[in-house]
Amino acid sequence: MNVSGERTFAAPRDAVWKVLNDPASMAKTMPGVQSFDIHDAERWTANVKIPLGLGGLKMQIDMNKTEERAPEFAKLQIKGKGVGAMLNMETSFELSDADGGTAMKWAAEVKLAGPVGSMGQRVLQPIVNQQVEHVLSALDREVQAAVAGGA
Amino acid sequence: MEASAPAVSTSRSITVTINGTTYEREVEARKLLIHFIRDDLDLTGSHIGCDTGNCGACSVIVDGTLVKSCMMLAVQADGASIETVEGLADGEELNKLQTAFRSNHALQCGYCTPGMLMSATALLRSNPTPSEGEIKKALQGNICRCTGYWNIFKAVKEASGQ
Amino acid sequence: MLLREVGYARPESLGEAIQLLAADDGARALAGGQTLINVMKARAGSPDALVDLSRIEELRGIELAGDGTLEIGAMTTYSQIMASSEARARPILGEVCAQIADVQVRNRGTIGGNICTSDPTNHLPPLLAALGAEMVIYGAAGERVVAADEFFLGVYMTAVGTGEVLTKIRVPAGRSDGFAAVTLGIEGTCIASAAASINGSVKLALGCVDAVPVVLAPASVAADDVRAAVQAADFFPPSDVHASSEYRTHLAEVLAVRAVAQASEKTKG
Amino acid sequence: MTSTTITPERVESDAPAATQKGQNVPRKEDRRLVQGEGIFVDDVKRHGMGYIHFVRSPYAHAHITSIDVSKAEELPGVYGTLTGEEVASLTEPFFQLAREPASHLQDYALAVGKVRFVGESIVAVVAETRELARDASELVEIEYDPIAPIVDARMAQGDAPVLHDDAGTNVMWEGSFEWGDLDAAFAEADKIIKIDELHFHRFNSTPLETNGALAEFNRGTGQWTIHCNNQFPGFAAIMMGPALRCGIDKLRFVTQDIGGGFGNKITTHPQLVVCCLLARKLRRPVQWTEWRTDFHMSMSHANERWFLDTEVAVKNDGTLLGFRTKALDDTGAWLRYEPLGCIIWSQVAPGMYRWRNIRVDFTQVATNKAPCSPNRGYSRMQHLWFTERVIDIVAHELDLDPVDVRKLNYVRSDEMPYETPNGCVYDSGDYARMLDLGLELVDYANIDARRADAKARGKLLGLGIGSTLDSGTNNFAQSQLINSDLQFSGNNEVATVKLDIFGEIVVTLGTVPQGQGHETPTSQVVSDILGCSVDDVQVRAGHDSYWNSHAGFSGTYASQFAVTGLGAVKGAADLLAAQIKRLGSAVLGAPIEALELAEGSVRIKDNPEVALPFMACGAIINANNAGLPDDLEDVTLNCRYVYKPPFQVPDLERNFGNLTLTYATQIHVAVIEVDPETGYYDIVDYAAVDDCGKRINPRIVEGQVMGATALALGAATWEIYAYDEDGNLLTPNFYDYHVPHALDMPPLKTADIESPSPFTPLGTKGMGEGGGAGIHAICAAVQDALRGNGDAIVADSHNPYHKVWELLEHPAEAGGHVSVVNA
Repeated sequence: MNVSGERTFAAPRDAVWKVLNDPASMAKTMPGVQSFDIHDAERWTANVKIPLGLGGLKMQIDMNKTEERAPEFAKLQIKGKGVGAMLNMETSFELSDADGGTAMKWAAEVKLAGPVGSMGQRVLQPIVNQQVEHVLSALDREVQAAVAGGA
Repeated sequence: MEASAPAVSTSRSITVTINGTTYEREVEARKLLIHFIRDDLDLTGSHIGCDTGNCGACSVIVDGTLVKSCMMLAVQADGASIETVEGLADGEELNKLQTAFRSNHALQCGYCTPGMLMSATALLRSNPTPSEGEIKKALQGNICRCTGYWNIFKAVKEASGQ
Repeated sequence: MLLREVGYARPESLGEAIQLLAADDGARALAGGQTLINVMKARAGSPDALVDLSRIEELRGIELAGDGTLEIGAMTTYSQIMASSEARARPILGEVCAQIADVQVRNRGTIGGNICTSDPTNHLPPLLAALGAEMVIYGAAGERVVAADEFFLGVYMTAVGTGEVLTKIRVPAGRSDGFAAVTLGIEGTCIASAAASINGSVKLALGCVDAVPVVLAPASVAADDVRAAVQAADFFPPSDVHASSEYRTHLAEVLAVRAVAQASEKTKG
Repeated sequence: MTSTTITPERVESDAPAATQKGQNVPRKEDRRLVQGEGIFVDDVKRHGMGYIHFVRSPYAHAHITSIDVSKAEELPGVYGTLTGEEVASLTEPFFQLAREPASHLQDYALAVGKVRFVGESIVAVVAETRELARDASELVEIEYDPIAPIVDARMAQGDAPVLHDDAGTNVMWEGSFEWGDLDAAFAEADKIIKIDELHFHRFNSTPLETNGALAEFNRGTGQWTIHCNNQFPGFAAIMMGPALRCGIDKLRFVTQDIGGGFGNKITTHPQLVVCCLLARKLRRPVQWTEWRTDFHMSMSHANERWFLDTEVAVKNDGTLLGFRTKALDDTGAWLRYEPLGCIIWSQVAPGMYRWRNIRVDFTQVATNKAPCSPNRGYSRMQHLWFTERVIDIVAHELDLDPVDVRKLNYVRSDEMPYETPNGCVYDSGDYARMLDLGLELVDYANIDARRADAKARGKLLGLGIGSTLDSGTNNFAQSQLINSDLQFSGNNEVATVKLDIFGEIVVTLGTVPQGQGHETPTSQVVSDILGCSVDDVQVRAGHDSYWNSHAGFSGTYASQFAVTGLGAVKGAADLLAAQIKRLGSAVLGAPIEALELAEGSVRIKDNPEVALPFMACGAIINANNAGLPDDLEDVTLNCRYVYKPPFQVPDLERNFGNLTLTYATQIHVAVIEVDPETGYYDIVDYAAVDDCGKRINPRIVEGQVMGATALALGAATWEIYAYDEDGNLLTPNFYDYHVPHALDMPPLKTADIESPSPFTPLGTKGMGEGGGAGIHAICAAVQDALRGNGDAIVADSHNPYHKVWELLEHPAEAGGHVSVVNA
């Protein structure tokens, strides 16, 4: 399944870029993160419990930055492994200056495999939309915080 | 100030009465009522045809209410009185519904039949002379893959004396 | 079929229930279980503990206030709503409950469970949103009331927070309501649904076309106004094996018109 | 209820009747089943048994890079595990029916090194309880290296990734079949109708009871007892013996009550091998329950098939001269019974029609989906759907009435027995009359008025016809048409009838009923021959290979019990009757011709007082046989008979020969009303007309017709095994795989005629698989409803509401592409 969108942040591009490439602040944007390890600038792993109301879905998530053109473009490969569910996600974002802020074009290809994947097909798309929305607003908060802190 | 809440436990001792016989057993909280009935009590008349509560082969009557016993935990049945297909006949004497199922060829493989009979039993108790539409609606939660249903509708109608 | 190990407790009072739910954020309230137990069978979700609400009397029963407001206990089953003479004050409630799944599920499934599950294919979220219902939520901080429009936050997500329990659903007086759905088989799972209510103005809620009910206010009951309202709304219908996004978008419009037509029929006479 | 029966009502068995055959005798099986006293596989328990849970693949196509079961085995209560590596060392790969190169497939009971569909079994875990076994399965650690999957058969060739490196190609079988003179036919044609693409979708019959087994291993004798619900143990044994490196007799199959099969319970040999290996390895009985989701993901899907570049040669009056098509069959990841489906369709090559010139280029490919295996209507349903679609498309394009086109082209009753272009022999029937009966039942005379009435209500009315041949009692020599090295031919079935010491008549069948009620018609046949009541005949419930009353093809599949099963029963009962008479003759001192069997005794016709009760017969032979005349030496009153239908090996060069003994027929007529706003449709009228020759128990026959119809209607509208582009099954349970429930069932009218088969012992024909007619009828009805509303061509066998809406919205894109060329 493919999702994509555009979002504008009231912050300069380098500030946004910094947040997007700082694992620690990215961790704060992800839903249900329980623990987070930074291996190096390109590879992070996390244990998450994606909140799904009826009891969260536990997953180990492995993130790799596969492409980077600072300060405008990056691509991440995200692999999630949980019981009965395998997540494969490739996401990329592209930053450009917009009046008074930074525009971010983002796109993600999400693949959920395994019994839970089959079970969840019915509601997968709304859930993904909802998680993406969560990440983006969290990202917005992080960016504002960074700008405020940086100022 | 509230009294302190009951303890959370992963298993407990329950007492249920099935077809007049009372059983007391220790069960895991995660055990479904159907597995308790079939595996622990060896009452294998009630069946399992799916794993999502769609098929109704496990239908039983709990305290007078028709339920799917795969959609309920055994611990939730603590203290309940349960009726299953094994309780329908009076010894070797088949009851009206069982007889009507036989005389109308309302079963082929017979796997859905116990659940079907329990749903029909519940229907005729609340509505002794159901219309065809009411019979269909009452059996909506029981899947049959052999008969095409019509002989089952006929059997229920006949058992209701219509 | 085989659930992960889970803790179980059966409180006798609301106070005990919220204590248990607050004590462990992995604990979940068990109402009728007609969705939760299925999810646990698939191990798609595995709460650490289940707090069985079935023995809490305060959560049952239906009361009809003098002003015609219905107060329905969250643990009231669909069958009880269908059989309740009080509930007939808002006939659509019983009519829609009668279309949910089958007898066995209606005998155990509860109104509270249906809306707390917030599955896009459920019947009651759009219906209660259209009827302008209010949800009463109880927690350590006491009672709070949330309008249906704000209650549904996402798939499987509602305003009911950790350590809280939905206790009652308040449905205001009225009778000019409609509900239309295209389902997977007769009275099967909803592929798309629409609920409408007319009380001076028209209130419309679309189901299965987004994570939560899409609530709209058409300018009038006229089909063109209803269509215009649906077309103007922004929602993102999922595509799945039963329907394309395009088909759901189309159904939303058709069903909205039908639901409103039903409702406005009842304003006459 | 609107079930109509054209034939007169029959009296019940308790009323006196000349013969029991033809009576609606209530089923013997029912008494235990309505009391919940049936014994289904999951009801069988043994002390200390372990529960098996399979770890299944989340990927459609991937290399398995590592498997670690240590954590699972450490969990308290876990008895042990089994991995693909162990299986590969302990067993031989399953015997392949395919010829080169697919014959090189290395098919084991568990995935070895690679997974090829979502849900494929990789590891089996055994524990003290069902729950623990599943808990432990979550602790098995498997690493995968995913490969691009193939989910569309049309993409399986060329540079597509290959599922089976051992074969080196995804083409599992291919061959061309040409009968008659295509060039002449197309030269003679007024018009050539070209149909780009037709698609028959993937589903199966989802018997309510899933598969399962309980296996015990006797270390002393090296023999396994397998309590299971396999419906064709003869086939399972042939697959399992060589794999387990043991003789067939070391595998004892025991079944009693089976919760439906419909063909979907034939290819469980991989799971049964796992059970056997674990029972031996863990030194305890092991039990396997297949859960519903497991079944949907991995068990016996029906063949998905495409028909590409079809060309039909027709005269302007609708006379069908011939057709060409390229059949592309999607068999999924493994050949578990395939590639037999590549030939079985040709039992009905011309459908019910008289065209003499046919060319089918058949290709079967592997895809990353569940393996295909028999399913009610196996392989013929797909082909008959194709011929029925062609008829309706031809009628549509030539603007002719589909009724007229059918009547013009149906094989005529005066042509029976009719030899098809490929040498099959349609034994008897009257298709045109059946169609008239069906049309009468749905009041075809007033169809235009009803169309107008529906229109007035904003609905589009459509009428559709589905004709089906239910070819039964197959000649296994057809397997040689796909692989000339195979040494299978003919068919056989066994029954044993004995008269026991206290005079009980006991029948042992080789068949494996799953709801067909074999105990009852068997008793009817035996009681007629032995002159006793139906209740005097005891038929053993189920199947046990240690009863020694089975043969290589014993089982219940492919519409044959009424011929092979009852043929064997009749043969054995006739033998017993002859022996009883010989004994009676000796004891009563009367010539055999003077004797008759009646009222449970052998007696003198003219002097019924002089009689020897069966009890005495049983006692004499079994326990009081001193001084019996020598010529009674061979009288045992325990008679085993093997029925063998008269078959020849086909001409392998010409793909020519008789592939099945009987052809039962069903013609269905559906009337639907479509809501043009939503595509939703209701079946407002429905008729199913059946002809299966002589019927032993008409009500059982009608039950088969109604049941098969329900399956077909489900498949036509809701049921589909749909996969996403990654090979995830989107319909793994009864939520998304919606089967008809009570409210979904339309009114059903039935009628029948009896055209006895000239080729069978009782004039019967196997039946039960003709329900596919329902799918054809719904497709035709949808196309008819869209007439004048976009005129879309229905090109897919699956027509859910959204598809119908799309056909109305975008007839050109969503419908089939058809062109007409003037020849």
